[in-house]
Amino acid sequence: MILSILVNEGPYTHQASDSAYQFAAAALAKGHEIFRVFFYHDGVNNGTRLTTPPQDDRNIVSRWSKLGEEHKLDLVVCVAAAQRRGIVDEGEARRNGKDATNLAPGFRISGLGQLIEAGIQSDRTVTFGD
Amino acid sequence: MILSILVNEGPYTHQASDSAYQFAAAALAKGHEIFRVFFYHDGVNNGTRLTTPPQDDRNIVSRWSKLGEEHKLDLVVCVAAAQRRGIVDEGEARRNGKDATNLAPGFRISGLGQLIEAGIQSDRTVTFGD
Amino acid sequence: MTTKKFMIVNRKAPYGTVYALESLEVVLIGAAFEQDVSLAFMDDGVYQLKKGHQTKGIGMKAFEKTYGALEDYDVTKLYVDQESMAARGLTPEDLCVPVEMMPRADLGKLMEDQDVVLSF
Amino acid sequence: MTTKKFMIVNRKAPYGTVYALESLEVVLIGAAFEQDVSLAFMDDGVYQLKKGHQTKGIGMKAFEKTYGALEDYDVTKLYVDQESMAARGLTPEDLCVPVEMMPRADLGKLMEDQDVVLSF
Amino acid sequence: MLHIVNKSPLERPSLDTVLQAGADGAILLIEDGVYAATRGNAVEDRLKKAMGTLKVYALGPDLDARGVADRLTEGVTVVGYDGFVDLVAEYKTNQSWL
Amino acid sequence: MLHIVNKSPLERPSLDTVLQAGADGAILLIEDGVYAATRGNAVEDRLKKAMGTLKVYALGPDLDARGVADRLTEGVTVVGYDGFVDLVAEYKTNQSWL
Repeated sequence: MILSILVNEGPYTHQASDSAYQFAAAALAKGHEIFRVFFYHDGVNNGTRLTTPPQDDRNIVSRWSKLGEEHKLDLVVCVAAAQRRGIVDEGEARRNGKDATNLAPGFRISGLGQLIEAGIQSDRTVTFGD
Repeated sequence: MILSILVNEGPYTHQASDSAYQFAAAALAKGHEIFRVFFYHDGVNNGTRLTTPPQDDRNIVSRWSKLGEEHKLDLVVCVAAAQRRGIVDEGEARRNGKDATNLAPGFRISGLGQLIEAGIQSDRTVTFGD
Repeated sequence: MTTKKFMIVNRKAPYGTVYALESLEVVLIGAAFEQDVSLAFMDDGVYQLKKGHQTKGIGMKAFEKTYGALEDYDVTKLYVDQESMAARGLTPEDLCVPVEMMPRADLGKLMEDQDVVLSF
Repeated sequence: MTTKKFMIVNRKAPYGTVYALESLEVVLIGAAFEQDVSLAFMDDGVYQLKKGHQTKGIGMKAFEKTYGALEDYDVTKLYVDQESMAARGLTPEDLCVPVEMMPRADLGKLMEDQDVVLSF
Repeated sequence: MLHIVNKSPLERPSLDTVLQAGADGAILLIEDGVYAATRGNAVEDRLKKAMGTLKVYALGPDLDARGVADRLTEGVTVVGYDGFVDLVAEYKTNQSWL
Repeated sequence: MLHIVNKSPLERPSLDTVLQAGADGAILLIEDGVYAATRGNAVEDRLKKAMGTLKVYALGPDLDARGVADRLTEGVTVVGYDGFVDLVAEYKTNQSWL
């Protein structure tokens, strides 16, 4: 079955991103396909490579990057939500005159249309948030 | 009277940072002194200079920076919370091997002791959060 | 393109959190993709439609008029939960746009009929 | 250094949000600054003290044992709201540390007596 | 003491907890908390009852933003951000019921 | 359809709203939502009553994390993340009551 996942909260503060990750990993282990993981609202904060969580804690961002790499997942950060919250790739930095980027490997920034498309192309869309 | 303010949520998602800002501005206008504004939990996300909110919307981060500059406010981002969420200055970048920084002008990163000290040194401490 | 039934369920008050505003952005994009988009308002979400938002004092942009503009995007299915309105002392006259009021149980049945439900 | 009465009020369940964990960090720092620190647990905050956290399945670190270690930092005032416990079917035997149960109204009076109340 | 409530009373238990815990002093309703101060809300009677011992304030800019300033429950005093500051100064202790 | 509830029933109205709106299908309790599936919780009776028409599942890892796995309300089925995936696949529509 083709699934998509919507993540509405950032890392650590709410369990949403943790639950979404565990769900994604379980779905992949069962042989389902994940069409897209879309990060919206504060969920865009899952896509920063600048986090340094405590050594004995999980690394939420790099865990997504790794899962994405292993399974060629499409990890999409909503551009409008990212602009409000300061998640930036090279193109965004250039367009908005920012002197640094922080997007993590394996993520890309794109429009909200990617969420609607995910809903259309997937058999199921599951939301995780607060 | 000497006041301190604790901000527990990031910009845009919750009204907490907006309310804290309006409260701070009103307190300063009344002649009160603000000893410190401490950003904890997702509140650390108020301290990124990489946001680009819509043109017709308020710029929460630069508004704090500006108020800080005008009134020499001590805007402190909690280091442990910042590490979990990817808010980085040059010292943090060096210590944690990060290739970029995103701390906004006028903010500094320091320990949670600064919150307790604020509670001790201030006549009142007011919390804004979710 | 395939047309699916998308329902955007709004259960949070406006301004206290950004969800109401950012969910409207989803609605508009869904309409641009020519999907069959409807909106449900339940619990504190019914407050989003309360007319007369004056946001100058809190320094935020009011988005009340976006609800009125939804019709221009062919988004006309706005369902409001009767029980939520009653618990808040609200009547349809208090709202900024015409909506269809329905009992909670009927709204539940309508959800069952959707392809994608996005809840904010 | 001046000693003030700090009360940390915990009203949220553990793991669903990070507040319980990050509020403990405030407690420990408050103790390091030799302040008069107490903790109150109300509403879903009482769940923080429910014993037997097994977090392996959700991939998070359990912090239950930190409550047990508070005594080592001379943090011994843990107040639990009776009404919140009752609504959740919990008794003191269900908790991981000894606490003082008190009626909500008494806890309210205790708050009045504080210098700084930090609520998470 | 000053109890600051920023949550809608039908969405979170914060206000009810305050009403049961707060002996005297004042409640300031801000953000989504201001809905508690509107006529016809399910908590209206509980709030009015509490007014015997607690003063109830609501933040005007938050009432205005939500379009409910004209539905204010009788007995509630509206303040601006400057009044918010005054209330914080007036009471030795304040607590935000997040 | 599948109703996913991640909020404590004493902290948010989500579960009660689902119980009133959900005609049939299933409820999956996750995150802080699992407290609804524990004996002695104030919603226990309402949840049991709903079991006549709705199947109730709770996510095991979330019960374990919170130390409440041994307090499970009778009639609730515990599933893991793989069972969560199966439930999503089983029901054509799902909704997260955030």
